[in-house]
Amino acid sequence: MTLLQAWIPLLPTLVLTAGALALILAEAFRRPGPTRGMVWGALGIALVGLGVVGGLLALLPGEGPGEGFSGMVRWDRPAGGLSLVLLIGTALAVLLSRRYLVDQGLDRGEYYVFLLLAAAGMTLMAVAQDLLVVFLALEGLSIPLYVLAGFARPRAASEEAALKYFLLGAFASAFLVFGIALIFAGSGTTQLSALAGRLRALEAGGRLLVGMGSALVLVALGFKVAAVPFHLWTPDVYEGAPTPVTAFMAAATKTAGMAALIRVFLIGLGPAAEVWHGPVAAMAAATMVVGNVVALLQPNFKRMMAYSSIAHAGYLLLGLLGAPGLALPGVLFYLLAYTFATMGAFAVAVGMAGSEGEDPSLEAYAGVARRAPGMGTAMLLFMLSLIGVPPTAGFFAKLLLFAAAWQGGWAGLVILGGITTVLSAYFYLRVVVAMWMGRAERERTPVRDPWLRLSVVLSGLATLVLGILWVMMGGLSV
Amino acid sequence: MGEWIAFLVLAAVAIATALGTVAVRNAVHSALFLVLNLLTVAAFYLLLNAPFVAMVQIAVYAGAVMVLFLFVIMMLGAERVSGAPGMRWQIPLALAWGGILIGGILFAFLQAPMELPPAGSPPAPLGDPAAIGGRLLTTHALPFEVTSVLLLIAMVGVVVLARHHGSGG
Amino acid sequence: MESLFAGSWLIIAFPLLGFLVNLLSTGQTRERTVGVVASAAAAASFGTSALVFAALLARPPEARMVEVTLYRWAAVPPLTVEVGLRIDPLSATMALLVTLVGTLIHVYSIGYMAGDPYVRRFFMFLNLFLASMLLLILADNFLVLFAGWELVGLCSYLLIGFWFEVPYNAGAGRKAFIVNRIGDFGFTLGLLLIFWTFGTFHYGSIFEALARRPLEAGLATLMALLLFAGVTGKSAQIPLYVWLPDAMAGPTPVSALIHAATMVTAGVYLILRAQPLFAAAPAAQAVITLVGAATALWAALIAVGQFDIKRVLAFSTISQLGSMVAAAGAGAATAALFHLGTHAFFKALLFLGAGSVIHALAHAHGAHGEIDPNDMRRMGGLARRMPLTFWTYAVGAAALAGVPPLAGFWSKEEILTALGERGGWATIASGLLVAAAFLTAFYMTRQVMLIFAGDPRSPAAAHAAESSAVMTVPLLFFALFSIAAGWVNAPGVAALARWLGAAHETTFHWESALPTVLITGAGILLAWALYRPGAGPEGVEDPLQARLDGLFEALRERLYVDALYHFLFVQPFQGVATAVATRLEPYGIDGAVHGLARAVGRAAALARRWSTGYVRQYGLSVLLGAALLALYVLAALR
Amino acid sequence: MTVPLLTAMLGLPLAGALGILAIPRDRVGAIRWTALGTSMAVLGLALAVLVGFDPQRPGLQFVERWVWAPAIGASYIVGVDGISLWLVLLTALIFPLALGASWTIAERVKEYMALMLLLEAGVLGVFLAHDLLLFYIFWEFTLVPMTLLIGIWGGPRRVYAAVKFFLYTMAGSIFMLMGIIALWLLSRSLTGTGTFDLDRMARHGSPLLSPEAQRWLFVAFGLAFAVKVPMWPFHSWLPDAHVEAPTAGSVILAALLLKMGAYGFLRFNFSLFPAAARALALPVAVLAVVAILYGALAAYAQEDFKRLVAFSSVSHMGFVMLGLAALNPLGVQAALLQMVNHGLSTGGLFLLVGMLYERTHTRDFRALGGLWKVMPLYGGILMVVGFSSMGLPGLNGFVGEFLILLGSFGAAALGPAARWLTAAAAFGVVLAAVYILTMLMRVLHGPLPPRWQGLPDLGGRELAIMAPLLALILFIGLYPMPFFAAMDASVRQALAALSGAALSTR
Amino acid sequence: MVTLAHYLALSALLFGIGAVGFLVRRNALILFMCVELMLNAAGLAFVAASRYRGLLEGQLAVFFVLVVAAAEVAVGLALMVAIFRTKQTTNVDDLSSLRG
Repeated sequence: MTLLQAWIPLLPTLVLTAGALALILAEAFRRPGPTRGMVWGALGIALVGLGVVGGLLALLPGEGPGEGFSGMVRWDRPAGGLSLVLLIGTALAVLLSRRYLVDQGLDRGEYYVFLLLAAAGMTLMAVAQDLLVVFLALEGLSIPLYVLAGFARPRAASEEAALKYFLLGAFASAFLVFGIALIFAGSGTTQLSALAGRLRALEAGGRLLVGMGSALVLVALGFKVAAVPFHLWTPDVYEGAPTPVTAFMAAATKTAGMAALIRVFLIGLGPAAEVWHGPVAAMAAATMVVGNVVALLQPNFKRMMAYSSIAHAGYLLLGLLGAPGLALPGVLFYLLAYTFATMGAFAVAVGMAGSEGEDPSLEAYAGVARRAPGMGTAMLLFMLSLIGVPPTAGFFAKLLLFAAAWQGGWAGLVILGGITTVLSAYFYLRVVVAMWMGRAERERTPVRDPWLRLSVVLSGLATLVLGILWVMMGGLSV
Repeated sequence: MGEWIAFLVLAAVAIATALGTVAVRNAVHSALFLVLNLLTVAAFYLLLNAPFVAMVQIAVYAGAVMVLFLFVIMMLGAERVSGAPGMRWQIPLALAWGGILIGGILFAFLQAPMELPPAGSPPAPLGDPAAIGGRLLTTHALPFEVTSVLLLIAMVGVVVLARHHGSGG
Repeated sequence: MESLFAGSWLIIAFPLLGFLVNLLSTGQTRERTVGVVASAAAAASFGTSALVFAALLARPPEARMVEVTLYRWAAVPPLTVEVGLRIDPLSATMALLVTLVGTLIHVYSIGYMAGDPYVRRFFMFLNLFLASMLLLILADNFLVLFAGWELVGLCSYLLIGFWFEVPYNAGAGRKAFIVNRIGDFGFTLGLLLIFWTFGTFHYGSIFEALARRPLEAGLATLMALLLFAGVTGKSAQIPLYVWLPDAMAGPTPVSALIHAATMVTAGVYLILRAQPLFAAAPAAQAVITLVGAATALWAALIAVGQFDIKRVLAFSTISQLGSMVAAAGAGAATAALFHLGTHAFFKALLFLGAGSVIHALAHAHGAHGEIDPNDMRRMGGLARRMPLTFWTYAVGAAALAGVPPLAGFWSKEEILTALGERGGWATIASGLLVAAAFLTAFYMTRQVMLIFAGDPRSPAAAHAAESSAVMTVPLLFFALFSIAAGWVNAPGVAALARWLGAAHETTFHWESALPTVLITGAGILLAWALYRPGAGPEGVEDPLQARLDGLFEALRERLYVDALYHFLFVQPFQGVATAVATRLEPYGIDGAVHGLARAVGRAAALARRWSTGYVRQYGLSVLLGAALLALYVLAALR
Repeated sequence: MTVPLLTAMLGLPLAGALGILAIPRDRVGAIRWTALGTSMAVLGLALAVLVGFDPQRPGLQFVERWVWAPAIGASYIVGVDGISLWLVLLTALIFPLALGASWTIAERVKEYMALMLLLEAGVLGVFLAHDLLLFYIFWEFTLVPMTLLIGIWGGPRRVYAAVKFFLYTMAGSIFMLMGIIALWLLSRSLTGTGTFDLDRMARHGSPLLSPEAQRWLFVAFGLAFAVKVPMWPFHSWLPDAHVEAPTAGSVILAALLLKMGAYGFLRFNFSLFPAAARALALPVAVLAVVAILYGALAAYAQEDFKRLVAFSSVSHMGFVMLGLAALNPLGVQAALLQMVNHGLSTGGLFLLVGMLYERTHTRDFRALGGLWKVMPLYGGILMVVGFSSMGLPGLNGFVGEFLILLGSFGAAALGPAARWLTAAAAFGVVLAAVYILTMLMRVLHGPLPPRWQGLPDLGGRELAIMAPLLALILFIGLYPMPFFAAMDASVRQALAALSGAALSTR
Repeated sequence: MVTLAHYLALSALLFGIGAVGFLVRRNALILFMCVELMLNAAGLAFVAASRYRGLLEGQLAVFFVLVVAAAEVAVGLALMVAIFRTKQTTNVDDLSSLRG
């Protein structure tokens, strides 16, 4: 492996980090005023990152160049897919943020810096091949998010969200570190492929140590993807954080968390699947049930979407249990579909926030489709995709994921997934009902903003045709 | 035998200071207990043939970080929090779950002791700062760089968070 | 002549055409034209029937069966149904009878319905009825017969509720249809059984199969009784006769045509049509005969206590149908058909006469809407004001009562003789019929006396005038038939018997007929004694009512059968339906759905409380998860 | 195959919907006529299919096949056979009528018409698809426009009804999805990539299923279909959906969407799980009979015209299911025809209810009555359609119901219970007379309340909508032969596969 | 002889004390200090494992954890200061307006 090849896995992260640093400098020397330039810059960086990932995916078929930096990182198909999803989420987040920031008086350039830095941490997670890198990537994405969650300071909700996120995040990180320490103690390595190689040969004590360590790692990663019972931070933080940040967290953080789970559990602990399948299955079941059930009663759109994100974490965990050939493509595609639908939905929510003060309650959405049919249609599509109604991407995603899990021998869980899907239809429909069938006393009209519209249209189109295209193009063989 | 005595004494101090950190009412005292605890652990590090990490622990952690803590506590006057402690069932439950978790882990360790080479004959350069420095620039160059970026992020983050709202640009 | 058979479908087509012409004609068509078109259609049908009848007559007796297949209706293995006509002496006679009576009543209706706002609708329904009835008669298989059977029921429904603005009429129509449907429930099952036994609905094939191999007795009995269930509905036998008296709510020509002369005899026709099937089930035959005879007596009894002019006739019709069913059930096809024919004439005559009376009372000077023109207690003395109606009515009544040598006498005697020859249970039936004959003579005399004798008991009756020619001419026709039709099959002539190819002729004995005649005479005399003018005390509307008191009240209330049915069937049905709709559905079926939703909602509310908003408590949950995972690892890896 | 007729049929409504989106919102006339024109064009294509259909050939005709996702073996297979032919035609016929009945919709016409066309594409897709995945996509897709139609243009409780409809049907469908996944995984174990191709699955996949697995899958698919049919006791979404839906919505729901359920049983459950179909025919038949009687009883006691018709649907669909459960040509063909019949007569009844409601703004029987006096045409048509619904000979309902009874009476699949079940079902015919005649009485008969004195009779547009229905009601009643002729070969082939080698007519 | 197990047990105890402390205290600063305690416990485990395994990676890991923890502390304390400025409290129980 040449030196150059070693850098390949880091390319997306490097692009994002370098871009973020450049933006810091630009922000420092920028004349006070609108941040249009920062948006273009951030968008450009995200798109370059996207181009890099796309180029890598196109140029490096198969398993890619393998590990780099002493086995710390690795570029492979899942890494490529995860990076792609992450960068799409980032680009959409950039698109939908500006309007909100301007309307809420938060229009400061640092926002985009932190967005890109968080994205850099996430892309690092996608290629992490060592538990230490996993930890660093986790911190790298979390610290900017702590700041972003509190970005609407001194709004009380934003501050509360930031502190809760921070305290619980730090708490969870501690579990992660202790878990890594135990794994290291038990196996003598933190490198994931080495760990996978040694698992079978471990003596009883080592197995127990690695097991305990993995359990603690699962706690931390479960916390990040918002799996029950580690999910409780999610609704509060989602509700309190500025809406574009919530969108970014819901989509990209979920993806990063899944990236960590994929890398640690599917790759590092893959040979011990029969051990961790049980608890992950239990978590998946609990997460699907709790997320969907509690979402039923949420009167607040953002909070509802938080529980929705919890529920989807459950489905994604189901994907982890899938049969080898199907699980990974299933999870990846699910993340992609989920990202588009969630980002799109939040984009509409951002549009609804308007300049007159944000009202995330569902009543505020009443009758919107009458005044803005485009927004209404888009939201309908996103909700359908989140439910999993054909022909949206969400349907194909669920189909593949369920098939994977069924093949993996988890038919019962799949059926539970199906039942909870029906439950979920209720709360997603509430949004549709409000927008299409509701009437409000004080009617709100979504703001018109080209960036926002672009993000909605892109997400909508992707939600509508992406599923079909992806499956058509053999998306399963990722 | 000396190793045992050292271990036991240090362990007792570590546990005591940890309990102190958790239990005392005053946040300043708590922080001071934590400093003690960190120092104790640094002593462990020395015992475990890791002088470099011990130094870092003392300098960065017990020194810089904890000073920061104390500074903030003092600045905010947040030695004690007001209001009645709610959620009385929180404490027994926390003890119970924590007990189960730690009990489980301990049980695991004691059930299946590691069959590892006895301490005492470690490879020579193990705790050597030079060796660590070398590794940081070779095998662990990536994490090293990442941490540098992290520190930068933290720095900018603190600036953003600390800046008075509305001061603009 | 032979090619006539190929065109025999025209018998059905003509009235249908009349129906369509009137349906598509604009609302501006003159009322008269509508009636003429309809009557012409009926007449054309009658003409065609006559021609076909003649053509059949021209054939040698053993070749008097022609089948005309029109088209293939459905072919789904193993079922094949061809819509076809079967022209044989039975169907040809029925067709001739129906078209004849039908045509006369069409003509009569032109006068009777004059001025009604819905004349066009009336004649459409009448034509449609005729077409359906002819379909029923001429069908060559059970399925098409059933189609006609249901369609005549439909027309009956439409015409009973013709004056739909009166809720009672609409209810009567609905009652008729539903009661018939109950009978048809059995009929349908019978058809299903027939199909899965014989593999076809075609009469010819079924009769052949029966001739080749006799049917197992139980199966045959079941089949026959199921078909008979349909008969009890259509021909108003116990227990389903209750609809017919209410059916009098329709215009009187309808009562004459549908609820006396033709449709109600469809049941009898069915038994005759499927005679081989019934013959294979002697047990069923016994049941049918006894039910028929019992119906005859039961209805005659109730008829005694009625005041509504048409209702008396309705119960009389039920009674007469009972005797036909008894005969048909006993296998006396000739007798049954004979009585069917004579009854058609004299009962049509009576109804039209009654219609004439009603029409006269309703349209009498200064009496508009003040009285119920059907109530015999408001009549009296009409013989002088409406002589033609009186005389024809008297003929009809005498024929019905069985006064020799009028038509009714011969046919009734033939039935009694046939039953007597059959012996056994048939003897019981004939006993019942004789008792019914006594009552028949009694209530008909009572009716004639109440209507025509004495003094007018209302201003309307005092001012009533004879009806127009368009109404009286058909009366005369029918009177003629009522007098003469009996001779078609009178002793020695026996044309009908030979025509139908009866295996043996019933022999007529004056010795056996004499007691019946005497009993009939006794009935007439008793009624005369009671009801002759001046017989009873002044001011008493009905002497019999005064004498019998409670019993008469029971008769008037139709022996409480309707009330009993209401209590036994209607109320429970409504109760169950209401319970289903207002209890079981919302609280049971949908309640389960809602309950599930509520349970999920409760669970959601409960789970929401997990999210308390306290960071430390969230951490507790994390720790709990960690503890559980640690326990799992311990359990799994130790 | 030169012209992809069926794809054109599917694409046309979609194109029409897109076209409508391009028309400015206030040009209501253009929007309406575009929608109607599109649906008429679809009807034209459907008639072309009818003309080109060869009734002698049992298999699929006009087949188009394209493996669009080779990686998972998902294919686009559309075709018609004797089983789907009449349902496709019914769909193509009902939509123009429903659109015609929607002329009175004044609010958000653009969305309405676009949704109607989307719905048409969805329903057609359900009847045309011969690939499990494609079928499921269309199947679920129909939910969306229908839910919106109910929820936006419906009555006072429209939101409740719409959400209930969506959730209830989806709750059923999700199990079908599970079944499809299971089958796909089975096919994957055979071929490597797997397939959703119905025919391949039925030929090669199903025989490998154990009887127990077949039963589970039958139930999984069956739940989806049972909710849609709806079979008792899964029907309680139906009255609400029907009552609240706008007229056209009710019509399409009754005439087409319910058919999808029964069609699904025949198309999928029978061909994929023959052993289970034989084993479970009896329970299905029992539920069907319960539905017949229950629906009729409930219908009788309704005070709302539309609700009565809705419950009558439950009863009628019970007949359809009984016919299917008979598993013999008579029962199945009659059930298929009865689906069309029910579409015509119940669809017609809903249209009539709608027309009445537009005039009176009430559907409460207690407020109605005597209307025959002011609306003679309406009364006549209501009677004919009502009689069709209660199975009067000479009209279409009789053909279906009687032949279904005939089929189930001799159904070997139902064993000794066949006759008792049939008898109970036949009693449903009596009950049908009870509720239909009661309905007629309460609407048309009796004295006319003064407030309805000036009610106008049906107009030209309304007559034009009812005319094709009446013509078909009569035609099928008098001459059903061509309908049976076209389905005979296909049904027999399906049943032959069902009963293995021994083809029995019982 | 002191074995790895002993060290790990000690670190587990420290970790547990920290974790429980996080749950029973109300002062956000103390909560945070408890987290530091937990991280510290993990560091001990790392170093002990490093020593007994004869691998340097454990010590390197501790180094990284320390640095990251410092970064985290900086951000966290800044956040708390910021919140104190608006809410005048460091009691986490006072920050519970978002719930349900």
